[in-house]
Amino acid sequence: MKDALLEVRDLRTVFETRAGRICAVDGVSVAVRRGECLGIVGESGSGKSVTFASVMGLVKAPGRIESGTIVFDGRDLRGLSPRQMRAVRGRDIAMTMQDALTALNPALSVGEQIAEVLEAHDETLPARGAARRKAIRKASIEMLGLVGIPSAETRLRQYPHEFSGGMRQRIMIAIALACRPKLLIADEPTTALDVTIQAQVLELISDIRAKLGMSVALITHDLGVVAEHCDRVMVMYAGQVVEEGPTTEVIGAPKHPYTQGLLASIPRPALRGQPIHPIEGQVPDLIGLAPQCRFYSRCTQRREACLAPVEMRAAGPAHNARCILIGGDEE
Amino acid sequence: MSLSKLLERIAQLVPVLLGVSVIAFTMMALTPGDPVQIMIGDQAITAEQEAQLRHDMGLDRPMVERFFIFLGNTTHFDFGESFYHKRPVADVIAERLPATIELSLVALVVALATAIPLGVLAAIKKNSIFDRIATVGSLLGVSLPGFWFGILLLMLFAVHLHLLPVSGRIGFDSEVPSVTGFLLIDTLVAGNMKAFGDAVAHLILPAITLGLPMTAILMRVTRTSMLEVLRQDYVTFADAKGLSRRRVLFRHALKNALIPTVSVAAIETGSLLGGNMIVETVYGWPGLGRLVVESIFLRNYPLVQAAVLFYAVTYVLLNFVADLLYTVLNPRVKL
Amino acid sequence: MSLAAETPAASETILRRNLATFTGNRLAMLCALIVVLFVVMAVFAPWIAPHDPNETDLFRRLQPPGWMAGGEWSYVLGCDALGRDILSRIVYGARISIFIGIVVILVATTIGILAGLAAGYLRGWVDMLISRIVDILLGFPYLIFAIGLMAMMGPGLWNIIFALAYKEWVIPARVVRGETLVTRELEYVEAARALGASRGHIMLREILPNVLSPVIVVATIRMAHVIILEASLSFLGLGVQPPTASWGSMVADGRAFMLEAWWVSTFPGLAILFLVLAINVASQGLRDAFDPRFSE
Amino acid sequence: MSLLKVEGLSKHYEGRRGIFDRLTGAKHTVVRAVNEINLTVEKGEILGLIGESGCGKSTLGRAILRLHEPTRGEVTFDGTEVTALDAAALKAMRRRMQIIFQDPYACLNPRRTVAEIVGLPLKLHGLAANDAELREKVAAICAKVGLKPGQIDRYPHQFSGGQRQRIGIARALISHPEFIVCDEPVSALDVSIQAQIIALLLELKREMGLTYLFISHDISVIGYLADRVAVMYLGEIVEMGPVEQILANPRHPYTQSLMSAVPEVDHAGRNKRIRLAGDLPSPLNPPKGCKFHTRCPLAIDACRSQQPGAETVGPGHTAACHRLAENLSLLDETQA
Amino acid sequence: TDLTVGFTLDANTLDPANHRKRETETIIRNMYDGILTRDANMKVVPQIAESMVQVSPTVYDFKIRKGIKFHDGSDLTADDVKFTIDRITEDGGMGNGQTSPRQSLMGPVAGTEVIDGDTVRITLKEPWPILPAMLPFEEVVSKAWIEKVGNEGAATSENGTGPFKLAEWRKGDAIIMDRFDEYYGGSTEIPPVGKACVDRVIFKIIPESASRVAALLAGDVDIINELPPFSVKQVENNPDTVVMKVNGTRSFFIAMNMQGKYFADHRVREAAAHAIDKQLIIDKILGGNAAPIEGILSPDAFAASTDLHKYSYDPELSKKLLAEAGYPDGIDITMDVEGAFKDTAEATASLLSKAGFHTKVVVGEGAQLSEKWRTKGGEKTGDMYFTSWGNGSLDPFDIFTPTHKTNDRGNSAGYSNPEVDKLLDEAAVEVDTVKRAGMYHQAEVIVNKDLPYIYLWVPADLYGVSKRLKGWKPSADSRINLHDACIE
Ligand SMILES: Nc1ncnc2c1ncn2[C@@H]1O[C@H](COP(=O)(O)OP(=O)(O)OP(=O)(O)O)[C@@H](O)[C@H]1O
Ligand SMILES: Nc1ncnc2c1ncn2[C@@H]1O[C@H](COP(=O)(O)OP(=O)(O)OP(=O)(O)O)[C@@H](O)[C@H]1O
Ligand SMILES: [Mg+2]
Ligand SMILES: [Mg+2]
Repeated sequence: MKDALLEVRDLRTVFETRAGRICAVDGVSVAVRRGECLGIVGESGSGKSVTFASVMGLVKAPGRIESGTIVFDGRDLRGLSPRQMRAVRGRDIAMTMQDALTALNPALSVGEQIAEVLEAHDETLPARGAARRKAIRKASIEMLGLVGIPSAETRLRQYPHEFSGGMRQRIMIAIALACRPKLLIADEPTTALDVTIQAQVLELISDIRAKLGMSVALITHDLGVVAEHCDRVMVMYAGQVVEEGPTTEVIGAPKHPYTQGLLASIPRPALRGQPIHPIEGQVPDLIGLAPQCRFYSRCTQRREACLAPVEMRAAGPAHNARCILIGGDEE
Repeated sequence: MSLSKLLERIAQLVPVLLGVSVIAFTMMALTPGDPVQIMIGDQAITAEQEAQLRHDMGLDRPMVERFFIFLGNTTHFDFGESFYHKRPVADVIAERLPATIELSLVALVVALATAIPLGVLAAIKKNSIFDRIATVGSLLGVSLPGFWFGILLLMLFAVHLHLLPVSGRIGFDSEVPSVTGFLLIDTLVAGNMKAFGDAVAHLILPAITLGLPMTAILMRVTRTSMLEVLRQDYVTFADAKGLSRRRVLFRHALKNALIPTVSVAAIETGSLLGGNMIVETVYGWPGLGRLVVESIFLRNYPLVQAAVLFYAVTYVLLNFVADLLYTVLNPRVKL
Repeated sequence: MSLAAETPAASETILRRNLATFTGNRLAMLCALIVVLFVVMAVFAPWIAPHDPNETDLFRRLQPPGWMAGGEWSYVLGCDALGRDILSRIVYGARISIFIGIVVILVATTIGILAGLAAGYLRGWVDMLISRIVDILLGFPYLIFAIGLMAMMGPGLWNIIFALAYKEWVIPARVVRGETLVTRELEYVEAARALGASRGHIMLREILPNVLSPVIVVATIRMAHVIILEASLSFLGLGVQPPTASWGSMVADGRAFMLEAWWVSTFPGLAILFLVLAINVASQGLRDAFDPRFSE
Repeated sequence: MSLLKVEGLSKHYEGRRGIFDRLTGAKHTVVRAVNEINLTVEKGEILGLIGESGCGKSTLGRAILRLHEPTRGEVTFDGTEVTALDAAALKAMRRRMQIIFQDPYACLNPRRTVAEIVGLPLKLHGLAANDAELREKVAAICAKVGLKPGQIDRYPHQFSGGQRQRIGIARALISHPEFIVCDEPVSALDVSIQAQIIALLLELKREMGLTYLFISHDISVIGYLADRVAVMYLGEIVEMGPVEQILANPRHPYTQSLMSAVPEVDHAGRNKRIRLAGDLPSPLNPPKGCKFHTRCPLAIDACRSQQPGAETVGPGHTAACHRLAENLSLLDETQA
Repeated sequence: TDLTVGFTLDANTLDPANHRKRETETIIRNMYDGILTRDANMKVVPQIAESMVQVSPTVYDFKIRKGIKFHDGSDLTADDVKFTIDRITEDGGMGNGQTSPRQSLMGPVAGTEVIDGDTVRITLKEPWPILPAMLPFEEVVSKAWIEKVGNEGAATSENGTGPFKLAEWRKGDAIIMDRFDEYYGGSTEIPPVGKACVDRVIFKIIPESASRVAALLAGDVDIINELPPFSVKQVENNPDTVVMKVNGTRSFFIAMNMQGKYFADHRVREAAAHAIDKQLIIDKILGGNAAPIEGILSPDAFAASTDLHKYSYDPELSKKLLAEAGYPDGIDITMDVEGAFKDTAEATASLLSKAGFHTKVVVGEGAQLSEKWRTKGGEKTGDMYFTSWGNGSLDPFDIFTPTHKTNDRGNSAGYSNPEVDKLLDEAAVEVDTVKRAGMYHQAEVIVNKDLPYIYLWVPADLYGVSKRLKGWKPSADSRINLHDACIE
């Protein structure tokens, strides 16, 4: 993809555990274009977070990236030394985490937690001394203002527990955006929040994206959020991408039975009185998976051919899905 | 911290100290053995003389009355007179305290200074050879009976190798004026480096014997809590921010990991203070622990009661200090 | 309604799974084995000990170990000041150390569990009372407390056990109270209440099984500690009665001969070290297996 | 007569006060989690209870069951005043009123097998003559919620979240209760599993003639399954009525903003959005007057000083707002 | 030059009139001199007194030497001596209604007066011939100084007339004394007379005996007291140290409860006496450093008998006697002992066991055991009590009477023989030493036959001493007088 900011190809990340080998990310290819918002949806454990932790080089033991390429802005991230990778993290690619309460260090003031990213990455700052400190302070206040936290001067001295959940999420966003990254990975930024606050935060991310012209990878399991905020969407299931494409297409005309089932199982006031059709069964265990369609056991349209490995197929100009029903060449 | 919380803390001391007093008093009172008899030993005494002695020691009053006298006096820091020293118990204890406190503090500092870096290192290099050695070493540390280990060290370093002195706090060539009672400080105040070195040499073996189990415990606690903290989201987030490894480890992780270390250290320091009579016995260290044990055997009631109260107060104060430290390490906790 | 996918595990219990983790830990297993060996040694002391542990023979006074000049192989580890066989005394001494360790921990843990459950679940004045007692006992230095009690009660095996258990229960009580405070707020406890379960049922059947594993872990660690404490009491001359051998008193009696007959106190000292170390390592393994919060 | 009637129910949590706070006369810190709630639940209906985190939904549910002793107010169940029962009578009453919890992990005792967990109510109430009968009953109810008979001797950790939730449901159902408080039974579950559980709950309701108080923060779920809805804000019910009414014509500004904040698949591209400023105030220091005034774009002076009472705005539809009469819509206000 | 003593216990106080502890006195004695003292052979000789005259059985005159200075520079006068004795002997003599705990050591003193300027007269209520033997236990203080500093001051500082003056007292650790250069020289009968030899002496407190030995071997200290017998070889093998010993004054014996079930029978007691091989234990455990005894008195004591019947080691005879007494299978008994003597008691017990007394040793604390055994006529429980009695004065009055007189304070055996009581009472006030010795001898013979105790041994006091040390000899009363000691 020519305007891709981030291009991940055939990523495979595994965890060696006592119980066995977990292939958490199994041949995932993903591209995030400049300026776009890509939504990543999938059930818990489908590999959304691990995929992007791999991108950030943050997969910790017992996990490791087994294969695949990760190219960011023309650079191969997998080839970088840990030191070089640290320079990329926080400056070029930033990340927010699901639970702001646990992601902000409870023992450090909010000011310090913002300042240290600037300290680590911002080369435009004066070299040292009071001027540097002043510049950092000014930039911190500016960031808090950007995410809509009033009276930033006093707030900088406070600790995370002195903020509400929504404010913490904004602070985390402020920290992530402090160095104006090119890509923001927002890992379930709103799951822990109430709807009214969730709306505020999502809107904030959209606003800032527009303002700074950055790309966003928005991880969520709420299809509603994707529908409202993302340009494109990628659906993951059991470590694999099962469908990807423009949001309107994927939600309007899903091609993969899983995506279809997912959409059908959302309870909606519109469906009052009618039975919903949940996807039966549950996500398969990632240990010792057979090389077959991962959705096989739950699929209402499964057939013999699904027992062979299934590749992604084009379902439209920019719309792909991993199902043999696509393209009519079903046996 | 609010004043009312502070007062509350102090108020909490009252039932504890009262309880400790009651137990200490009844324990001593119920213990068979008569201080007067012990004092007289084999020597001749008439019944009147014995009664007189008993009266002078205040032992001729009924037990309940004695208890209330003891309580009443305690409230204005009068702990009575030591039966054998014939001086106020407070003075006798005060003379022995610096030695005990100095030894305990040095053991504590040594323990913290070794345990924390080792624990952090073991956590970072989890499952490495270093980690394994540190783990086994720390288990060994808590498993060594101090009284035996102390003797071994003494035999090795003092008797066979002549590297360190056998007993006492300082040699006699190095006389320094007593300012604080803490020889490490006094020698420095006097500017006498030779005396300081001498005091340090005397401290080494007792401090190791006393501090080793604590080092071991603190190391394990630090390692465990460090591992726990390293798993936390905020550490991942700090990594995601691209901070240097050092900053992530020490500023983000260690500050949080120290919280359990501090509370365990507080409890363990209490047991250092109260448990060092063994080390004091082995190394002839002129501290309070030995005095208290001797006093129990000699039925020196006032001294035992006062010393036990002292330990209890120290224990509560240590925990208080730990609480204060918490607030530094963990802003969520407010006193 | 059917569930297509099955959960992986066969019918295994948590206990079994934990035990499997534990048995997978080779060092811990080895140490558990050593502990068992010590226990076997204690139980079968009369068959294992080569000599009567109390048989004095002043002509063998301070006889060196078998491999040293003047030693005899039938008295492998040498003899003490009264010419008694050190090996036999160590074998018999295991009885005292292990018995005291086990009984003290059993008594203390039982009391501690009950007190901790009551304080943590019932709260209010019960908690207030128990917590204050705990505070008071914690403020009392352990050894001084034990020495005082021993002075009060006089020497003797059971008195040692009492003297140690009186204070020891505080530790499991604190642990259980803390765990109970957390557990009582969990929804399954609330569910039991919603079903009409009594307080007794909730404390003993719902909460207790879930606070047990930290208690077991603490109990083993403390057992190691209690063994050293008993030895310390013996060291201070407040241990079991002679001629009964206790490792602590053997070290204590032997320390005077450290210069001329190192073996008298060194071997019992090593025995304490090995047993306590083995218990500690095994309990570390238990802790890793049973209480994942502590393990890595 | 309604199956359940709640009148003036309040639950306040009192903070601990130290001796010196008492001496100096410092105030109690009181969390007014639930304040003066009135509601009824008819037999066979589902009353949905919705509101933001911390607004007191769970507390209300538990206070109704007397799992948390209410501070004030009355709860009447099928003509019996639950709040006046003694311990024995309450125990008997618990057969008839049950609860299903949010967290499928915390709500099952990890040390008990499914059979023990589900069989507990039978044991406690002496509903099974012997072990064989107990197992039989357990197996039957487990089958009903979709668990296999072979699974009943397993431990909770061997099940997935959805299956655990089924176990919790089986436990609540085995004593054949008439009324169940469902405290967010699906919010911890994945979308696909969530749908399974919702379908199951609806099926059971139909089959067994159950009545639910269904707590959720997800308007879509409530909108899908509830007959009537109560909207809670900071310990109080601000609006209550038939679900169609509330969805189509929310009258309270809070309800309106709640509705518009929900991201919906169907509304992709929607550009109307009410943006509420700020967070839910702390129940420790709730605002004076109308609790919502700190965030309400429509607030007027009266809202800051006077608490509005519930007014009927339609058939079975009540709301508590000073500006109901003006029949304003927030959407119009903020978009203007 | 410094001389360091590795010493077992710290002084409780420095006030000579306010303690009851041998070790405290040993320390104090180097700073304070007494009216009388003893030489190395335990002979009582004048020190601050120039001479002593017994005017009548109840009146003693002491002429006080001139030119003696206290450490503060003031002169010692007869008034100071009177003050010293009054302070100890008068009820409430310490002030504040307190009586000196040493009062009982001074016997029936009626009063003290200063006659003709430099003579102090002590008057007794009744004859008490051992007053001269007891006076060396007391030290003279300065009246003016005590009045100035009070009891508190006297407890932690000193103003004596002795060869050393206090430099520093590191409580629990050491007492450091400097030579007193204006020292009058000490007792004229103990040469050399003059100032002390060393500049400074240090009593370093090392309670652990192994550490004390270690300190000596390491050269940290020059003298250690209470050298354990088994360390003798170590100290002797070390090229720089030697062992010095002196006959002790503490008699060891086993009390048999004559009110109890078994030991009321003389045959059982005799059997027990024959069951113990004293010499074996002395040789093996005490390293040969003890003298066996057949009566309570140490061989060095006044009037000690040398011709008492020996109960030889004969376990067969023991068994026979036991069988005669009706116990052919032996008896199960317990033996109480204090922790300090555990090993000898256990060795003894094992010998007893071999002879049919199946003996269980019960270690108790001193305080508890004396409550159990020294009942002064009260009921007694228990079978045997392995104990000892010190006799620093080496006068039978102080050991024989308390342990053998009916219901006396040390009569653990519960022994009662009116004849012995009478002899002891009379001997206590008999002024004629020959007659007195005869009485004690008679009593010893009776007691030896009655056998309330098994008399064991009197251990020697052992000291480890550096070879650098010259001119010092240990003393039987376990004092360590450093006046004459020199360091090379
Ligand atoms: N540290 C780890 N050790 C072992 N397995 C892991 C680890 N981290 C993740 N996994 C495995 O990787 C799989 C994918 O995890 P991931 O966190 O990416 O899921 P997710 O899609 O982000 O889910 P969620 O919505 O719950 O955040 C999980 O099934 C999990 O079993
Ligand atoms: N045991 C308690 N003690 C003190 N305060 C409590 C207690 N339980 C709940 N609260 C407080 O009462 C208020 C209402 O809590 P509740 O759990 O009922 O909210 P909720 O609406 O169920 O929230 P959620 O959606 O997060 O479950 C909250 O502010 C909470 O902090
Ligand atoms: Mg995730
Ligand atoms: Mg809730």
